[in-house]
Amino acid sequence: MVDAASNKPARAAAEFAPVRQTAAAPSAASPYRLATGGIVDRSAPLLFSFDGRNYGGLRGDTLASALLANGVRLVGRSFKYHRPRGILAAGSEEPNALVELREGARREPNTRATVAELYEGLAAVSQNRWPSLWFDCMAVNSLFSPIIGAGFYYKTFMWPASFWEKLYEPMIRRAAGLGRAAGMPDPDTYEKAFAHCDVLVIGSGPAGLMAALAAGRAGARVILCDEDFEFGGRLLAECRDIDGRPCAQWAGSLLAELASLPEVRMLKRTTVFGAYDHGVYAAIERVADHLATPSPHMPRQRVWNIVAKRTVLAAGAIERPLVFGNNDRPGVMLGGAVRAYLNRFAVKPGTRAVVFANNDDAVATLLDLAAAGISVQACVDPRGADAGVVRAAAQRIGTRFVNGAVVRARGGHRLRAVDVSAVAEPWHKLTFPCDLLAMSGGWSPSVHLSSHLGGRPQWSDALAAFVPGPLPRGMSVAGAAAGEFGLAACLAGGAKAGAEAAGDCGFAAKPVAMPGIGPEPIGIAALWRVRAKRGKAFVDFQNDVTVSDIELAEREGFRAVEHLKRYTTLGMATDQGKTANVNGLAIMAELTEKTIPATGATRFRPPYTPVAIGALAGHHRRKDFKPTRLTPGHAWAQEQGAVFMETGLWLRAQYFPQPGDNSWLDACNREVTATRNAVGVCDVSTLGKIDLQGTDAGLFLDRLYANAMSSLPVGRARYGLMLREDGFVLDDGTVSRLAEDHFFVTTTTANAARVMQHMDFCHQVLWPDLDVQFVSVSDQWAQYSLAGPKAREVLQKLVDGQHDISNTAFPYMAAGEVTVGGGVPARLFRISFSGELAYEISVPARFGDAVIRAVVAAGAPLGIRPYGLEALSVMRIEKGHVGGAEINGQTTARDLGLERMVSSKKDFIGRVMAGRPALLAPDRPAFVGFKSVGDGAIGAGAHFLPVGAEPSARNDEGHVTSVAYSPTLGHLVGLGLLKGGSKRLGEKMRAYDPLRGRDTLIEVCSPVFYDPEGARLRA
Amino acid sequence: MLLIPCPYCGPRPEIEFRYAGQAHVARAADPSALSDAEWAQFLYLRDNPRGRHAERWRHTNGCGRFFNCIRDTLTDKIAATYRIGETPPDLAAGAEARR
Amino acid sequence: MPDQALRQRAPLEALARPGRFGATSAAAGVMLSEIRDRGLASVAARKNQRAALLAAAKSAFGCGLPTRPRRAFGRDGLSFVWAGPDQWVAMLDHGPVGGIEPRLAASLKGLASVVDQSDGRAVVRIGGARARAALAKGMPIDLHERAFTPGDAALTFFSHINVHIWQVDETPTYEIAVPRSFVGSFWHWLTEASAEFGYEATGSNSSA
Amino acid sequence: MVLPSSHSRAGAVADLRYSILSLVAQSFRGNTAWRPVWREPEPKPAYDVVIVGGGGHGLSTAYYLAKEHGIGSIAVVEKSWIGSGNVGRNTTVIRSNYLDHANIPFYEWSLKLWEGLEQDINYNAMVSQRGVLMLYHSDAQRDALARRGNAMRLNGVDAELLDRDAVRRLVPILDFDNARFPIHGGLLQPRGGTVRHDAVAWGYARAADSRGVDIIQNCEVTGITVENGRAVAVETTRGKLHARKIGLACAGNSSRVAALAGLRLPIESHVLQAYVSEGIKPLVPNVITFGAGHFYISQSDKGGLIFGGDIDGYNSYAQRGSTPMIEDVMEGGVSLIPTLSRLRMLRSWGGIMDMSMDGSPIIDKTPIEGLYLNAGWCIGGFKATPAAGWCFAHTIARDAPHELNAAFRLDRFAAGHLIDERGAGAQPNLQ
Repeated sequence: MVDAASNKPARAAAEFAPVRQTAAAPSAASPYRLATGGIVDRSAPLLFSFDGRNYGGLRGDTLASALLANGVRLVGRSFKYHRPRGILAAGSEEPNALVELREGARREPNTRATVAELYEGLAAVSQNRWPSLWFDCMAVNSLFSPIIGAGFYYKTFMWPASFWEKLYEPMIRRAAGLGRAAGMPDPDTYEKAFAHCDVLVIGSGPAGLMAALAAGRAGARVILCDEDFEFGGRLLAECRDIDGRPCAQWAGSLLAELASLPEVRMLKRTTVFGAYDHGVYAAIERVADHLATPSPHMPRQRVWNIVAKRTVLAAGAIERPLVFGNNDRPGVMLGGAVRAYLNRFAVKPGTRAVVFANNDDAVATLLDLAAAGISVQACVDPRGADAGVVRAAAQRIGTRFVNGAVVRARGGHRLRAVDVSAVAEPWHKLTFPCDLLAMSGGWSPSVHLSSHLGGRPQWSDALAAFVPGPLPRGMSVAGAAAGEFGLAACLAGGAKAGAEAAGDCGFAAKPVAMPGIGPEPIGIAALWRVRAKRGKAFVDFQNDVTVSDIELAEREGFRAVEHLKRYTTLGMATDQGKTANVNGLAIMAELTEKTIPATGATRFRPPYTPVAIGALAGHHRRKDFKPTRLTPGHAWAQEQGAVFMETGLWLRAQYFPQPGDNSWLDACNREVTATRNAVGVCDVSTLGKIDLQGTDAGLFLDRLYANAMSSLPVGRARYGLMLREDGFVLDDGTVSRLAEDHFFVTTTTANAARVMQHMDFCHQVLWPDLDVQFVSVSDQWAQYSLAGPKAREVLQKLVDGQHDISNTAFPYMAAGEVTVGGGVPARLFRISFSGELAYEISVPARFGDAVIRAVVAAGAPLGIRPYGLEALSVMRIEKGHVGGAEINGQTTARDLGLERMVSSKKDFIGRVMAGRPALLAPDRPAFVGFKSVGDGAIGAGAHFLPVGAEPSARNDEGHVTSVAYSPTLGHLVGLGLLKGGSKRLGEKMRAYDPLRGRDTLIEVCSPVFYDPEGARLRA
Repeated sequence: MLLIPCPYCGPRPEIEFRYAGQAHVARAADPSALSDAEWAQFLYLRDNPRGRHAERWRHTNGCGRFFNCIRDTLTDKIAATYRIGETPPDLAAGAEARR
Repeated sequence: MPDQALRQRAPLEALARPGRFGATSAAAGVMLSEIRDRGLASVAARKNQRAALLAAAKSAFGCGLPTRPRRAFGRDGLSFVWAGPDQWVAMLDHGPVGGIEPRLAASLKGLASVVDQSDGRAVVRIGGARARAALAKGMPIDLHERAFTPGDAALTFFSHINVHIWQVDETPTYEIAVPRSFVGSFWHWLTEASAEFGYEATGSNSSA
Repeated sequence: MVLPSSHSRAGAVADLRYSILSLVAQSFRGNTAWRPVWREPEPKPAYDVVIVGGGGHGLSTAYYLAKEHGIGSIAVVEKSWIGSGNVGRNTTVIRSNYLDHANIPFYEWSLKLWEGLEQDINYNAMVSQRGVLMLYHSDAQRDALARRGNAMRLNGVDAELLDRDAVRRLVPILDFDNARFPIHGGLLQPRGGTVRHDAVAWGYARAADSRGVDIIQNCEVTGITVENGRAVAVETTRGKLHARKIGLACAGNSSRVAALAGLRLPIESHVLQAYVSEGIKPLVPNVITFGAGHFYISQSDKGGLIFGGDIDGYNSYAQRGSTPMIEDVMEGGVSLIPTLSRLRMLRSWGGIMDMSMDGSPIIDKTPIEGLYLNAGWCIGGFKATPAAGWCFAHTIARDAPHELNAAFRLDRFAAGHLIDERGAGAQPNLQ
């Protein structure tokens, strides 16, 4: 907020500081630290380092205030010209004072010294300079500034083309960028949390405090957020009286009451960085950034998703710099920042000052400087008669008032003097030696969050500032953020907004008594730039955008505000132009001789200030990126030393290595051979499982599957093929009928969720009238596949005696309910993926572990082996079953040689579209098998080319989908999609795989390599 | 983040839902009677208004139900949500979902 | 068949180690346990049978089936939680875990489809002064006492996992049903969320 | 096909050729001689061709109409400022690593045009061929990428299949040791890379302007006049512009503008977000696509990391994003590159994507004579900018598609000739 004249002299700060005061600690003994005042804790000295040098500060300091307290003025280098830079501001709008904070894996580049809370042992280094901050070679860029102005790179570096990647770009990239990433994994943890409230109050200055109080007293659920590590906003930085008490003290008592209200939650160090739809706000809480390392069990930062019925935006305002020659010299500082350093941090930002302002804010600056014993050399104000209160204040402290403007700052690494041109005698230049220039170009309300949903800020000539335009639903704006400049206006506006917000949520608020405030002039006359002959006049400090860059942009036609931004990079730096946008826009308006509103208004996008990417990721990183699904048999598989692989969210056994294996292939071959010759067992619990009931269940399945299901007899299972409505294959699986009105469906592991979604859609949206109910039972049942000639033998040892599972009683494709292990309910399905005599047995998941152990125990004498996905895949390829590589969303039933499964007697999802010309085109690649001719290697993803044809897209006839070495047949077996498909059996083709440097001769054959007549699975 | 009023569960954050395309696109009773052009209309051609849009959502991470929603595609303001099979409410009458 | 009977394993048996974890400063802010002796079943009304089903349930179990997200209690440890329109999760305290389906099916034949889910869900109980704060770290719904009270239920998610939650008492205590295959990740995230407040894990807990 | 020649006729205004020499020369004259990069003409009542949409596609179409087809009177009408749409709101990636034979030659031609662009239009768009790497995390993904890479090779496009160690040598900062979905390798297209997006719009605008094209900003199309089956004029907020031919290049607004002529399109408009980090010293050497989540990233020459993920997933014309996708993208980012965790997201924005039902574009005539459509670019429109303009110009000038865009037909959906790279079908209309 903007604060103005106090007609009392600043009082001894000890009176009002909420924090306990003690004698100055030795480490804080510095000519720049005031002996009293401020809300720093002189009993808590802290050691820190900057560029390797050690300094002392106090608890309650920011890195910036601590550096100033140690007389450090030069803290950084600018982006392009590497100009020496100091501290401009005292808050998150700081464009200059960026440092690399912390070391090693915790290094954080581009951290603003003005918001970095000081802690014991803090280590920071300056960035973007070489070899040192004091002597930076890259500063030569300044000499070339006429050549390397705005957008110069669009006009050169074009010849020769090949030099861009080799020479120009590496050069530019090394020079660009600011700080350095740690380059190591972040050791800290992060959280995301949800919060809900009636009223969210953003900002805890006078307006925010009153809003929170009004709403809180009314009983509403209130969340009060402030980005600072102390509540109070400008009340902490100003030297004003409220109800006859110092404003910081007054704030302290309000905070005490707020803290006592049970439904008020106060979040300090918390920046609300984004406004989203429907009253949702995103905030970042810096839980542990004020500590060397987070405390145990605490995250470093926490992202809040706040759902608020109403919001009061009380984010205050940001002071604008004045634009004149060399206005970036270290020691040139915003007036409000000067007061913050004096009043809050008890730090003198300089010893000899000049004040330069176009508004009455200068009054407070003058008085506070004088009170701190800093000699003010001059007070410069472009306004004549309107500057009365400023002139008076200058007189009161015995400072010369000059009606004019600072045209140029002198000095290099720090400010030495300013040249002033007076209105009265412009030909005669005045020079005032000083090491501090306190400037104010007026204040810009922090309208950012009000425009995140698209509302354009509106220009106010009276305030010379943008105020909020159309607001997001549920948001109101109070205090300086609303352009209500002046303490009294802020307090009143806040109280009103808080009461109204609570009222909208059904909580009647009693009016809050308004405290007494002295008079406060807030006059301003816009001054967008001082026409300076010499010295760069910076508009965007961080991106080194000067007035001449804006002039060039205008000259070249980049006049739309977004063109201006993008061409000059004005407002694109890490500070998002908080101090630059309005000046830049106004200067463009002057150049184009348009009004500011006609020139445009920058809309803001989240985040308000940059947010750590790790905080937005929260807990979900490394192994916790996504949840992990485990089968009931997982622990058992681990004990067997299984190697697991990720399939969707599941972990599944890939193979079971044994000592002496040379590779996974040995294990895979062993598992296949054991299964083919004796018996193997595989955990298939990951299959999607759906329980369907209802009198129309059969009819429903008929409409879902390409083949008929209503005709399925009770006690039998059937393979099913599901199409998408557009005619392509969605999934395959099995359907078993447990009773007239009761079915059990399995889907592939990969498509389980998609199929469930599809079934829900078909039932809820397409055919709600059907009497069918279904629910996923994927997690209810542990399921194992027992395959191999001895599978029945093993099973007979498990299944309770009364169940006859002989081949006659329980033939191929039988399905039924049995009990195992003495009464444990189980379901048995005689279905085979491997081509062997095989069963799938499912048991309630709590028995899953016991049953797999029992199976292996029972099978041990028969040579049972557990097998994993590799063996499973080899056997399905040997058997010519389609899998995920063939059902890839681009293949039809016809492509896959499954047309015989497609019913012509009924309608079903996908039937009509499957008959469209393009899906029946004879040259569509269709499903075939192939063998290698000779012993060349082949990989899936190779393309089929005719022998002797030159490799080209024109000659591409399909591709290899699956390949495996068949230990059963002793050679490679493969599946693929080939134009012409089965019509080309016996043809020789090339499997062309340039990526892997292979080109192998193959022979097309039937995809069924093993037991084509299917005798084994019926055995 | 949108807060979408599920007709069964009440307002929930967008993250619990999945968009399911334009609402009130009826599947023909006798699909084989449709021409290719009509099928293209049904499957592929969509209203894509800048403004009020009748669309389907599914409360995937909730009750699992599909439902209809009338939302402004520019402002994201949700005018109403209603169950599958129900006719769109008369918005002129100002029927409006909570937030 | 090997002689010893098949051993049952509860979803969290290997994970939920009893003890005091996380911040140790004050009293544990969160209490965590797994309920292992409760039977679960999904109940879905048959087409056009809702009214008859509600009546049948009333007479057979002594409670109406909730028609909004609530939990209703019937006789002999039976309760029903709303799980979507015309759908409920029936729960039977003290098991036998597998015994719920036949019991329901008998009384609801033709009126509802009943499917045993006793093994498909793990039920975790979370209570304590900071339970809400811990759950807020992954659950988007408002659990404030003004918004969510004992008996209220919701289908929502925690971190990336779909859950079914209902409130048991004002402590507050909640029960959360989680798909069994996800329970390891769920427990990991829940305990990390609770660590800040200090949590007490008691392995298993009786369902009533 | 040959690269467009780099000769450039003396232009209407921006006649000052860009080079280091002109930069130096101008600097001595106080940089006062630079002229507007494009004129701001008043709309004329009639043109040979009016292009609707002053984005990358519209401006490149106008440029190639003038340069390749010698069409004299061309206007580009833009409702806002040029480049205000997706050309100014994307993640700047260029590549031709596609799977389908209908797509690869088109995107490869685009890449070839990128390679010669700066010399052609005398504007440095910072075409940076730093390589595009698609990661795989399973054998199945590897095989799918092998199929894709081999398809690229068959089209004469560069592609390399890298194993885990090769990826590690190339980008050591990825998470190779603690990942939920471990990196198994990647498919690299060395010639892929990035381009300074805004510069593409400005460069084409300057080059088109210098060939006499009228670029008319703040000129919104409010109607399309159709007389007995033929489009004859566009009505705009700045008056009626008659045209022998009208080309639509409106990206996310295609459905709305086409509706002015009574056309209904197989397109939905969705928001795609993008994000940029604070500027840092070089960290990410090339363009990287995560295979186990929605995340891709590159680093701009200014030092900002530019990254993005999936579309928000519902119809929207709001050029802003929502939080669930932000969090999803950041989760993917930190999981792929752990050191991102302590870097900060500086800015996020949303573009409106014209999502076609099969994920592939449309460059075609329409049922209305004289009306041509360039749309359906989904999330891939930027990389296509030169070829889309080149092919669209050809289609408009010759009244027939070039072989490169022959497959991008508007009527393919009815016949089933889909170009479905992902095999996902017409999401979200299939459940």
